[in-house]
Amino acid sequence: MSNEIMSELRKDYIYNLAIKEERVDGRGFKDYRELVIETGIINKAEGSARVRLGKTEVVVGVKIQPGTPFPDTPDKGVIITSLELIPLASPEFESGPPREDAIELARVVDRGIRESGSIDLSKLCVEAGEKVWMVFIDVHVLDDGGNIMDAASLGAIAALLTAKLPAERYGLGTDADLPMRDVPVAVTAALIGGAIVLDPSIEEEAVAGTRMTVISNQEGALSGMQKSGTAPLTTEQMNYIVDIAIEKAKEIREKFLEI
Amino acid sequence: MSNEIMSELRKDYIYNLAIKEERVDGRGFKDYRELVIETGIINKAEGSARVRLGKTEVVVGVKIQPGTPFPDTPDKGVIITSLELIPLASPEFESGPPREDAIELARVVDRGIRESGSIDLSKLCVEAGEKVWMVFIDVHVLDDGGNIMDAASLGAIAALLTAKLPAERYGLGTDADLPMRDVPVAVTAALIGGAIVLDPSIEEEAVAGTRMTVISNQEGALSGMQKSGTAPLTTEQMNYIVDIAIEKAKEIREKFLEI
Amino acid sequence: MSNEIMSELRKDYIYNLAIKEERVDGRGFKDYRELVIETGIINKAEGSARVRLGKTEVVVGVKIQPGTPFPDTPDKGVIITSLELIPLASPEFESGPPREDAIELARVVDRGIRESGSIDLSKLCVEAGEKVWMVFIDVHVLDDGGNIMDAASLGAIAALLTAKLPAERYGLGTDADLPMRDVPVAVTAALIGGAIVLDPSIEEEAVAGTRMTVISNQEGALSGMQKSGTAPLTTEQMNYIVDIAIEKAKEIREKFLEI
Amino acid sequence: MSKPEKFIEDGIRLDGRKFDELRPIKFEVGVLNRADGSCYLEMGGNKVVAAVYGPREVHPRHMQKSTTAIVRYKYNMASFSVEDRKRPGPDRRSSEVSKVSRQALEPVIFVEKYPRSAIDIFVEVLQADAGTRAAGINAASVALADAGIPMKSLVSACAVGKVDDTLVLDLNKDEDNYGQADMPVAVTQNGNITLLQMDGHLTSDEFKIGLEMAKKGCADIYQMQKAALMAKFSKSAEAESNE
Amino acid sequence: MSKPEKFIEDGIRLDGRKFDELRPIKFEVGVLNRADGSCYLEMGGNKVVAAVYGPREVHPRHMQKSTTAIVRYKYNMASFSVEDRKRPGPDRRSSEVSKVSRQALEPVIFVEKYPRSAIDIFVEVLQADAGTRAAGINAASVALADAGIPMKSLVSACAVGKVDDTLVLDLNKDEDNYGQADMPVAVTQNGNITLLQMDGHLTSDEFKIGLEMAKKGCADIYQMQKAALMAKFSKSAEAESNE
Amino acid sequence: MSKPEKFIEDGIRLDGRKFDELRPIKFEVGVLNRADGSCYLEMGGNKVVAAVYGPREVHPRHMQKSTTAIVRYKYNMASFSVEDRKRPGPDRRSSEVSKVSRQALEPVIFVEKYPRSAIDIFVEVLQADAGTRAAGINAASVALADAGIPMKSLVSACAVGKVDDTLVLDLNKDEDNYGQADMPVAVTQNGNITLLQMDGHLTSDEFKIGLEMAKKGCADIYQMQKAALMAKFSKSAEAESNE
Repeated sequence: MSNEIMSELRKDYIYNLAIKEERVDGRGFKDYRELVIETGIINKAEGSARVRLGKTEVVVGVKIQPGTPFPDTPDKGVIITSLELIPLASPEFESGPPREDAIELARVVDRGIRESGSIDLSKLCVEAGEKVWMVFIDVHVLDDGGNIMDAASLGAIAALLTAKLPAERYGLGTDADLPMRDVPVAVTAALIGGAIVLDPSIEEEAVAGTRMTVISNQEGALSGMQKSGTAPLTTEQMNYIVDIAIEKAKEIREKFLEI
Repeated sequence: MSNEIMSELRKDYIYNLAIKEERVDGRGFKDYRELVIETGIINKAEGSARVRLGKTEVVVGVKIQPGTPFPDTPDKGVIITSLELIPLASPEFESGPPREDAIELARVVDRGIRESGSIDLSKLCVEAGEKVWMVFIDVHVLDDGGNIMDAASLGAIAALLTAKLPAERYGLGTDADLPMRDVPVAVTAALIGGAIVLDPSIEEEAVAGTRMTVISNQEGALSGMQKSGTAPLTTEQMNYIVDIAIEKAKEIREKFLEI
Repeated sequence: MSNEIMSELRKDYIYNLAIKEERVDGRGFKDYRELVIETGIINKAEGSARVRLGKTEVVVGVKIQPGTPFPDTPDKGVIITSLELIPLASPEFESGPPREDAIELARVVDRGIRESGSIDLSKLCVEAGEKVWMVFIDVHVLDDGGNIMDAASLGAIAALLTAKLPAERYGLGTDADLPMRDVPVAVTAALIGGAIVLDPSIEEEAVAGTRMTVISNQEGALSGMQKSGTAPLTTEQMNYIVDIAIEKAKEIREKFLEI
Repeated sequence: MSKPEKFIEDGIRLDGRKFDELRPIKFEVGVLNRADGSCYLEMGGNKVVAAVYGPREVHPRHMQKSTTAIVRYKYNMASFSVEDRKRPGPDRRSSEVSKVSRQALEPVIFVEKYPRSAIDIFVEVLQADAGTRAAGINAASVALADAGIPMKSLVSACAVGKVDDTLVLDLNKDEDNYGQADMPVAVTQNGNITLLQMDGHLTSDEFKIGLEMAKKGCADIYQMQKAALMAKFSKSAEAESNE
Repeated sequence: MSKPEKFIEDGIRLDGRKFDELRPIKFEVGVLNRADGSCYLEMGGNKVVAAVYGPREVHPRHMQKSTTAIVRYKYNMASFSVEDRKRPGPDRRSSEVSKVSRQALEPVIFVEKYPRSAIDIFVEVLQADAGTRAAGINAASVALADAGIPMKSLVSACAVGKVDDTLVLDLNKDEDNYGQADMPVAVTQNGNITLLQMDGHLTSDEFKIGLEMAKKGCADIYQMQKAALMAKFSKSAEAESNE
Repeated sequence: MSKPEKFIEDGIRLDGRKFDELRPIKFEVGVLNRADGSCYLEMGGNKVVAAVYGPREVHPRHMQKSTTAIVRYKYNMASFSVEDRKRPGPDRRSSEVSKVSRQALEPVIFVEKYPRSAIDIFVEVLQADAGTRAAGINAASVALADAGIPMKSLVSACAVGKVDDTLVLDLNKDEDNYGQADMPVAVTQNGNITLLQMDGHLTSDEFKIGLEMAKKGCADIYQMQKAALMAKFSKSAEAESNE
């Protein structure tokens, strides 16, 4: 039996499980896979984290150095988020410059951090118009077991929470924590047939018509959303996803108290 | 009957018409298609124009901002002309960086403006060696109905003639017109068999062995020429094209008095 | 008989010759092909050389201009070496950005010059941290008859030895020779079957399992080495190559006394 | 312009609109000759052109799908479309906009009718004034219909946002620059959501109300899209019967 | 060098030439081993090498033409060929020069003899001194013949320009930099024009006279090209008969 | 850190090692789920991950070889792996490292068993501390074995260098930055050399002694590679027998 047929059968199986309110790995619809966050793993980086979410693994490194502010925000620090889907992490990823999917992931991670105001960028100004801190967040995906979005987002926040401004190195005062104000958490739901499941595995992603990422902050308000995929969602589905995502984010945020 | 054969028959038809001194759209050999020039259509641009030449349509936007002069011309403004043949405008254009044809078009439009001295670049100097005005001319081809060269060239001049130096915005005095000194007009002829026609349509371009663009200024002198295509021209043909192009340019230049 | 079979037969022939301690062009194993070095051939370059090594030909141009030093070496000049394998030089080279082989060649030539300390970079400092001389070494391969590595390396040194600092042109004093301290010479051996031959021709390169480049300086010490190719070398072979390469380099260095 | 003190005074926005009012919209169908379908759209200060080519052959070949057409969407901003000249060529933002816009339209196209072929959508923003991705989707949806691509529905898009702690429909440039949230939404004619993105800060309740506002705006745009297509087709039909 | 006060004194140009005189020219045929045909040319201070490969297989395949050979032309300036180091790699200028040069040569090649194949021409400028595109075409034309590519004619090229309101043949670098017009021309041996570009300012009469001057220059170059090829072939023939 | 006055005091290096001592090394086999084989390696301060995919289909097709598998090797440094952030993406250094690393491993792979297929090796450097190419080869060699690729031998790699005129094994970052020579070497288990590069200054005698030191270091690493693979396989076997 060919791989293609196997894979089609597997998809049908997952699809039919969803109808029966079951998942292939036995999880409930709102359950996440095991989540392990380690920080401070790269000592050349100002902040770093390794996130394992089931079979997915990402490493995030944060580098911080002085630079020139953007002309339209002369008194604010700069955040630059990069993510590549390198072929080490999956047989489906290709070499070369980041493509659509990688760019979308990076931009959603970036907006989650930026729009939630989780970093107080005005405190990253050294000299208005001249010198501000540039915060480079680099997400390195090592193993694609599904739901890279949440793993990347969690890794970015974990790395930032433990990052230090290397002020001494640049003769700009004493080292300090990054001015963090909030802990936005991304929660991704997938639509499989009519079922909505959280934290889709790679197998579930292959059958999901659409994914919806909802980023919420510590007050339980929304700081970012992104629909990804071609299947439409009804208003009811959308509202339901927002509700369970906010709830789940609170649960996951607890993890960060341990860091 | 396949498209390829249709298209071959169509080519033969146009070719044979030319022998009979006729054109497929009934024009005389020296006739241009209907020409409509609108200016000031993009209010974010310092100058803009839409040119419709028969079924060809281009939009030209001019952006002007302060910048650093080239080291070898420290007291002169800078003109930078771009043109892309985007796949919106024709099934034959491809995505990606500009190719040969687009680069050639941009460079000929650029030389027509530059070499005719139509802009007094020395008046675009703010502070010698430090700050000059940079004039970005961007040609956006929307519909390729043939003879993009002339449409682009006309659009560029129309946009420049109506452009304003945004001096106030940059705290460099009061807004002013660009220092225009001349109105170069590009006229393109095509060689179809032994016939020479002006303003070739897209169908005529497909059978033309070569195109010859002649840019002339308001004194009736030449300020640029470009042969494009593989068919050779005799000296007689070349001299004839120069004569009719200068004559036709005068006629077209009248259009600009209306702007 | 097809070209492919011819070429296979030719390879076998060369291979079998090597077993009999013979080479297809009659050379001894340690013999170089005829070497002709001309300098000063490009008057727009601050230094230049043409090297003909058998049927291989390279032109090297050295351009020197003031620039900013690297932050970690504020008081040292900068060497930048480029080499492209342009399709003019061989039917096997392709257009486009330099590939692996070209990058490797450029980096080995560069390291030979840099690591041997052949240029006293501290004498190329104009003003520490602000302005130093940038030395651009561009290797232009015109004909690939084999062993581009040694030809490029010889060409680079010849061009440097005859280069002038264009100080007057930049108002930085009087023109002077480059501060050269050593004449590193690259010698490349190829492993054909069990035989080790120097200066492989293009035909020999096609059958060689590996090439070993050894760069040595005027004291007879090593200033760079690079193994290139997949066939392993034994320690004995490696030590033998080092010995004969140092010996041969002395012989070749004599050539430079003639410049 | 720097941040205004107030965006809404006596229930009226700075540009004179009510909180749930769209900017003026004008569709022109079939404006290009070479494209199989096209649409020019002005939506507030946005000026966009959409062109559709296809179904047609796929290049490069390995992108073909054996059972459906592939849909490609290229969103591009002209360098002169914004206040500060934009560097020509694709960037990360246009790449993301192209992706979500494609996914906003793909579900309404009968892609299974054209295996091994491509449906190419090109959107050029000639003038930008907040909401260009919604404008692009609105124009592209009409251009697809103009090209005769079989579709289950039109797709209509607009954004809802928050300024002065108030939800407002179809943000203009200043409301977008200085506002508290921006949420572009695209829906089918049945109100199913094919695109939803959100930047900024919204409570869960604000989100739900905002989504209804956006859907209402989309429903109005849908009427305009339909009217523009009807006008084009009746004109064509007339032209034909006069021949 | 800054702009000289006068370019022509007593009918003599700054480099000692008369107004209608070419710079010294030297052709060497068959200078490369790997290429199928090659030519080294010095034309004034220009030093160029042209190589021809083909007819040969086309990569990538989709560029093949079923009824003719494709002709490709790549013009490149070495980074050290000019006063201020040129960044290596193609730029907009070299792209345009490559295109017009290809079109200058293509009409004389019997492309229909080699369907589905490619004829590749590479021109490297080692030293530049105004007129490099003409030099490249002259060398490439000879390299094509050296490669045994069947041709209807050689192609010869040179520029005419204007300095001090006077038409002059074959501009040198200063005349090009500070002159009033530059017009490179390429012609077949029958005088048919396969390349013509013009920058600057010429009256219609000046154009006509200038074109004749350029054609005259090309005719002289044609003689040198022919002589260089004859010398090469007679040498080869001699070598063969001695074997 | 600026250059230390002395690198070796009383025969002991600044990090406490003897001249011929390797840094601490830790291998973890099979750390990734998607890859066919993988290995995580810490070697001093270096942290690298290697993944192997294959034998698998070759894209693009024209890279296929009809009689053997092609081996591809991509070495990449994470932007955060070094003190000053590295620009993401390939550069000239990583291109050269990839090439020599591929050639270090290719001779031990039975490539003739898998005509028309590809064996892809990816090495990511998460933290760099001198000797990353050797670390990458050590990890890649184990990852190849973990992927079940038939091999004649493992390949082991380490560098020898010179500081304070003394040969030392396995340079750390400061010894590399301020040292007099750096020579990475890779050998098969029989001691045949598959990679050798040298930068800096060595006499011919130093070279010969250094090469022996490096081979001794490689032999020690080989034992660790073998042990790590044994541990993985016995664990897998145990897991299987427990099922």
